[in-house]
Amino acid sequence: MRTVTTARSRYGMVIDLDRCTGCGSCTVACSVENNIPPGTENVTERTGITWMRVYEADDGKSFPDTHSVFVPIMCQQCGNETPCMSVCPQNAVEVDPATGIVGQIPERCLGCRYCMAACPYHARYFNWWDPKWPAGMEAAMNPDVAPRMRGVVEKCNFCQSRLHTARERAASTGRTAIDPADYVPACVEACPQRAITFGDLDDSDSFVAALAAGDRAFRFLSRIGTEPKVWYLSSREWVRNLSDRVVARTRKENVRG
Amino acid sequence: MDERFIPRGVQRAPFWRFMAWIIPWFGVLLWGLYGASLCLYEGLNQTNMDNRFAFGLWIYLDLTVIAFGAGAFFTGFLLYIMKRRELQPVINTAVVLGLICYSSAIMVLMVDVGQPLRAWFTFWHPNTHSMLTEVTFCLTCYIVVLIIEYAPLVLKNRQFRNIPRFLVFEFELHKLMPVFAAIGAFLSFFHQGSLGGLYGVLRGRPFAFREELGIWPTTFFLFVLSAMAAGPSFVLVITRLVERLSAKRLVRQNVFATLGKISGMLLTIYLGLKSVDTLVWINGTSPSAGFPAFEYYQRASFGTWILFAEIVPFGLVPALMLLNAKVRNHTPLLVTAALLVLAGVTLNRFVLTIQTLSLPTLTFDPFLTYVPSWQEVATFAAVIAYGVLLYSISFRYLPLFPQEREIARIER
Amino acid sequence: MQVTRRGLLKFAGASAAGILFSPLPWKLLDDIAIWTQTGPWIPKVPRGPLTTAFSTCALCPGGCAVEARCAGGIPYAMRAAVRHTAGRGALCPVGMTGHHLAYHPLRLSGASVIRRTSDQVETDSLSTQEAFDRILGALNTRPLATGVAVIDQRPGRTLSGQFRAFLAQQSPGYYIVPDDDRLRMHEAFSNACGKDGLSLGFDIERTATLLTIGTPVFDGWTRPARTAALLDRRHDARNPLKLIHADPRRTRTSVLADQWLPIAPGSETALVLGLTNIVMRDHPSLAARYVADLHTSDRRGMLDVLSLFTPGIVAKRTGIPVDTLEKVGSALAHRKPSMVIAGGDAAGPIDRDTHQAVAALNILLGSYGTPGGLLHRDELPMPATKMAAISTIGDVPDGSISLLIIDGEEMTCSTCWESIESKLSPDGHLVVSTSPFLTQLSAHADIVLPSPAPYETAAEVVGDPTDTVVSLSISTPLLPRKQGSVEPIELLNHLSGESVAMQELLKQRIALVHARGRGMIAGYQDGSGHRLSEFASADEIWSAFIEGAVWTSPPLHETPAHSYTLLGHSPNIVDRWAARAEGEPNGNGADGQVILLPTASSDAASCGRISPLMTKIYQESEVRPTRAHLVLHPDTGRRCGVDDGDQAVVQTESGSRHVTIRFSASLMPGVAQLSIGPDPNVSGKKSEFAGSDVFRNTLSRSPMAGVTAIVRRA
Amino acid sequence: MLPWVYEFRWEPTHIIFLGVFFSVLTLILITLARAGARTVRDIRSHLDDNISWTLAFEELASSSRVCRHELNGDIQHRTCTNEFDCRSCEAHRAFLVSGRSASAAVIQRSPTSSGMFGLHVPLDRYYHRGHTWVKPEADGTITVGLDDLGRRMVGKIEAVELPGPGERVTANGHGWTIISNKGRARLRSPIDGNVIAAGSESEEWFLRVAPVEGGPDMSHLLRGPEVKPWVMRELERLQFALSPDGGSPALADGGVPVRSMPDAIPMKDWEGVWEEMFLQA
Repeated sequence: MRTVTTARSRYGMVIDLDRCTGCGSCTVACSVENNIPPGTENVTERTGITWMRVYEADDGKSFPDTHSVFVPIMCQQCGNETPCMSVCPQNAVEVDPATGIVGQIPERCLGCRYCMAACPYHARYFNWWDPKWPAGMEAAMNPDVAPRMRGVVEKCNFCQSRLHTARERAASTGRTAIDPADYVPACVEACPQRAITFGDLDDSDSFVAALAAGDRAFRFLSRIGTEPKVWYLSSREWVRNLSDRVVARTRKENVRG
Repeated sequence: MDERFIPRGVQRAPFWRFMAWIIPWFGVLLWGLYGASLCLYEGLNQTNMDNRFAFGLWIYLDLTVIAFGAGAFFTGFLLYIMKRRELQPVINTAVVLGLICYSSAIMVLMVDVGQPLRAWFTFWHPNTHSMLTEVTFCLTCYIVVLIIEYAPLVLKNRQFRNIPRFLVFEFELHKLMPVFAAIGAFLSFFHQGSLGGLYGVLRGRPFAFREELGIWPTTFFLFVLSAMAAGPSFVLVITRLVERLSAKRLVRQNVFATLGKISGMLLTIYLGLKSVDTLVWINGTSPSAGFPAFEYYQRASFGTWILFAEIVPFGLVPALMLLNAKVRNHTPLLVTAALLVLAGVTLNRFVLTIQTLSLPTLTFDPFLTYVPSWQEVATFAAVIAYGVLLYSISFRYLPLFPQEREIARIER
Repeated sequence: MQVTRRGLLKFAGASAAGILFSPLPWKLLDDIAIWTQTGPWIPKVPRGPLTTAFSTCALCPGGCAVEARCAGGIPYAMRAAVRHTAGRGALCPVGMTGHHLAYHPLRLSGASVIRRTSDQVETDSLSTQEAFDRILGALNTRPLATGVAVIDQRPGRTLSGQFRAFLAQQSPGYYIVPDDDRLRMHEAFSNACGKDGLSLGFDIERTATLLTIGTPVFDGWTRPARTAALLDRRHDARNPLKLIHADPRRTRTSVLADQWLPIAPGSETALVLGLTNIVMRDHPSLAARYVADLHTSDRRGMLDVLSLFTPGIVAKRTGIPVDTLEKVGSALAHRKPSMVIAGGDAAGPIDRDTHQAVAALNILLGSYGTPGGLLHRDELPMPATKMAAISTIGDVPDGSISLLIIDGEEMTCSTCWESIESKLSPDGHLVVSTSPFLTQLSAHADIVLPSPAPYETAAEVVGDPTDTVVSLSISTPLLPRKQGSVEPIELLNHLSGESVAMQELLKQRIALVHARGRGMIAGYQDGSGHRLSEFASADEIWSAFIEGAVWTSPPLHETPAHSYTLLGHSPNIVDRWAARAEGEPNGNGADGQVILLPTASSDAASCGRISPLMTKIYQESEVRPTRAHLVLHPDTGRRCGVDDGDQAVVQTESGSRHVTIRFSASLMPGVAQLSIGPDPNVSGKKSEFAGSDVFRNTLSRSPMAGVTAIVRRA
Repeated sequence: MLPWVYEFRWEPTHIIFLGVFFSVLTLILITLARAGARTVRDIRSHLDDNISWTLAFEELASSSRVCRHELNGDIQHRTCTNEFDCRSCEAHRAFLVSGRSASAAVIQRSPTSSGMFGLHVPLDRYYHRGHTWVKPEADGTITVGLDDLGRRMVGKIEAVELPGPGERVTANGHGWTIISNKGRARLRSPIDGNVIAAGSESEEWFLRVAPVEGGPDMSHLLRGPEVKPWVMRELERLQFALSPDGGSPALADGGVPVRSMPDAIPMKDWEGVWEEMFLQA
């Protein structure tokens, strides 16, 4: 039975692209936190597992007029018609109504990868290999997160184990709601440039809600109507135009021949 | 050597020649099984699929063979439900082809998924909103139906017929065949449609996403129709191929013509609806999702030619050919038209699976390419070899073509 | 009621059937899924009480404050100590995984003898005592007129002082530090100011106009917290920072700078002198103040050489339009405070003459000794007395070293083996490396003594060399020290016959700092700040350090030295500068010819070993290029006959490398970028130590000049 | 999937979906079970012979299903639709009623040796389409045997498996089995009756039966003028059975069938020929 919590939240994230230097700390912190194993010898950017991944996007112009921006992309936590959840044949993807977090249940995943085809953000990753750590390095695994097995899909879940910990802490101190300071995903904590803000979008007092409502805020592929809960900020217009293809200029290097 | 197992009254190649035909295919099958077992044992890292190309050759293969396998349900439907008796001569071969296509699709799916041992979870924790659940349920039921439909054929083998219990069971089962044909038609309708819906519901892939009609995206109906158009053509092409390989006439020309006519009519309806659907998609669905449709075709390898090819040379041309009685009575032209139909459906499935995944969604995504690994190709080849073997064995030992004896007699 | 056997059977049968209609068997069936999750091949997560420990990251001199989350006393995750107030609170990805290095697959388990064949490195184990004895033997029986040398890749530590003290007793003893940009910059300023032993820091937090010449300020040049401060300055409402980055390469700094000056390879001197020319021409007051008053030994020569660098000539040489140059010059002169920083890239130092020109321009701009400019640093005192002089490898005569000790190699490898090789005595030599892993240099050594991995021992962190304040802290041990590891001081003790404990030496140094009585000690745990004078003794400070704390000096604001000369004291500098007015031809891709430029992330990962998890940002995403990716402009690529994704070979006079072509329209045509940084792709593989490579012998040249290379399809 | 499984949802879509799935599954299983149950029922009520005959008839090419009234010239073309069972054939009755049908012919009493294509086909008996004959004996019993073409097809008989006295045989049902060195030839009984005596290979007949109550119904058996055209067509059919593709081995055209075909024609699958010619399913 699912416990129904009265205090509902809608957790979301705002990433300031004007502050991201593409250092990769978020990616690494995420992997450390969630016991994502190091890549195998022949891993590539297309077979690896990076729940939080930094892309480099540009304005499509050529040298020397080109401008670039680093874009960290993780599960965008779609709030409407969540594509991955609706396509999973065996309910291995769930949207927690209490938090709005889209969660993956690896023990139930068949590995059909339909959700990966469904996700427009490429935020879902498949375990192509058995999880392996160099000898002895298991000692440096996060005790709070179970490693996944080969053949299942996984993705960002806003560090769900940290939410559990925060809830336990709240329960042990007799509070009904968690302290926002207790629940911060690893990437948010790790970002050396403080580019990522996290919080409850429904809480009008939260910083994250204010940022998401600002002029600089936009979401990727907003027109497909999936209502992601991850927002991006930029004061550069061309960066905001990256949100949807219809407003972005055609990128020349994508078009070959 | 094996004469006692060959149906009476038909001539089959000498055993050694049959073996010479079987053994290379068996070798291919073994190679493919080795590739597939590598994928199962070592994991899917043996394939060239990746997180971005989460589906590859196998899903494409599945969608295509299942479309081809539609001949089984549709012929059964026409014969048993619509009482089109003229299709009786090809019902057996249609059933065998259907069984081959569906069983191979299921086998490949079992290699394709990461945790095949959990396949039953779909039944246990079904998400009824997922097209894949619908596909899984229908495929499972339908493979049972196909096996039941195939069983009487097996029991028709001379050695089984000598056993009264088998004989009577085959007789009784055959009498109930319309029930199975009806169930099969019902199930096939849904899973052919759901396979289309599989991509049509992908909101995040505007290249494949389609508006809903009722509760299904339009590709649901287009898939049903295109599969129904392809099924008879596949039966036609394979039967003709077997005729050529065995140097025998197996069915009468009028059967071919009927299959061609059915294929042509359905293809025409399909094309009409597909064109409307494409126009709605280009002008409405895709732009409103933020994707200018012309952009999909800006990649050199996947230009507008692919859309044109699907609709004109592999759609309109065979449709017009098949609707023409003269063409239908001219076997080489008829077979050419049927091959074009199959090519069109193959291309359509390719576009929906491979092109959908290679096209970028985010503005800074690259256009991707994918080349299957040898393990994937081997598994693919194993499916073909399995099909050839099962069909060859069925053709040799089971009375697939009821008209064969008669035609042979008349021709003398 | 009569109980019959039949009744019993019926009951049992019915019960079995009935159970099927209860959740029990189905729930059990469901749990099968858990078994696949907990198979023996799935690693088990550690168990134990969860605790938090504080330490300092010792992977680079940045010395970031870290908070380690531990299970059963073993750290499993690192994060920046956020409550720390001394401007830190940020970690780079390498620092975040520093605790993984102890599990590195190339970790050496004991003293090893290295056997090196043409493409392979093999190790034979050796007892520590044997290794010590062989080293002592080499010291004692060395040929006459050959010396002992220590290459200290991380100078400034207490251990460095011990090395220097040891070498002072040898004849000759060479104490060799990396010939890097920091050293060259200090040299150039010392030249210009006529004052030796300068130590300068960059006050980037207050700069308004910052011109960086190849300096990767957004890519690990300084510790992440200062990079964040730089970003904050860009959004400063009153006087925002304008960052102009000159670099032929497209780097993360090129991308993030307000303005990128994609100068032609090798034209950085021309750019600096051209800007100097513009500033002097347009701002006679500056010129008057610094040049007209004859603060140069050769005013005529200076003006002559500057006349060779007119905006037109420089625009041609650098490829930067005249009006852009004028605007940059104007910004430097007007948007004060301004500063020019050159070099600092992990791909190698830029040449001395450019540094001399940069020093001149900085002096001209008045950024020397000004807030927002270059400030003097007050270096930490050393407990050792009578220390050998600091030299670079170039200062050592050829064939003069018979015992060489290389230390600190695991963190950085800014000295390349080729420059060392010729210095070794042809009559026999022994090369010893102290490193926890097999690295680029230790793979060339004869004996490797495995030093403890990060967090296995109390290591001294002397603070960010780019900072204007000096700091000191201790990387508190968090992991048990691996059996068989040897602290370098143990080797030194063995050689010098003394027995000093590292901890005692560190305390001696802390006592010296304490004696100066300046600065603050900040704790990581609570962010508390305490004046140094509140601590009664070095022991108390030591305790605070072990619990996670840092000492920082107060900033120094010294007035500029009075006597300086823009040309410095380098002989013939004017002629060498003049030679740079004319450029070498750029690679245009014809016949596959390109100018190959080395790139590297400049954080702690610049060259040392990195966590196995770093595949996430090297291989599994495109954040950092791997050594196997050659990045080219599509036009250049096509002229070379290669396409995006092709396998290709890039060849220079010193070697060749197999690469995958990656196109980027943002790159300068005619150049190709290739990473020289660490790469989990090759880490630990034979190819890592392969005999030749494309950049061999070129690291001592400016990385921005590049080398000529041929690219062809493999 | 089931209400007690975690994740079961009481949503309409869920219920409809699973309802349809279970219905289809149930329907498949029920239909399959029905086929099974009918099989058991058929076997229990000994309908297997009938079914076998039905299937054997269906197996025949339509050109081989010639009606006896075409054979005897009553009509130009007619294909049998009643499994060669004239006893229940309305059309046959109509022909008889018309009074001009040759099927009404009475067999000759004398054992006229009638040479037909080199075969011995006496017209003093009735012929079954499965190459067995029925001859009413003077004592009121009936002998049942294999016709000359059948004997030549079987060749040298090594053994026979005959029903014992007292056993019942039914028309079109299993009669007896002949074993030769080429295999087993199963023969259909031409007539209903109770076996009185079993013959042997040396005798002309294999079974002597007592007719069932109400006298022997032999209206489905061929006689008189029907026999020759039938034999001719059977020779044709044999020719085809021996060489489906028209190649060797074949009977010499117009020649006389040899006495023992299996010896003369070294063909492996004689059982197949017998099954074909003796109308086995």
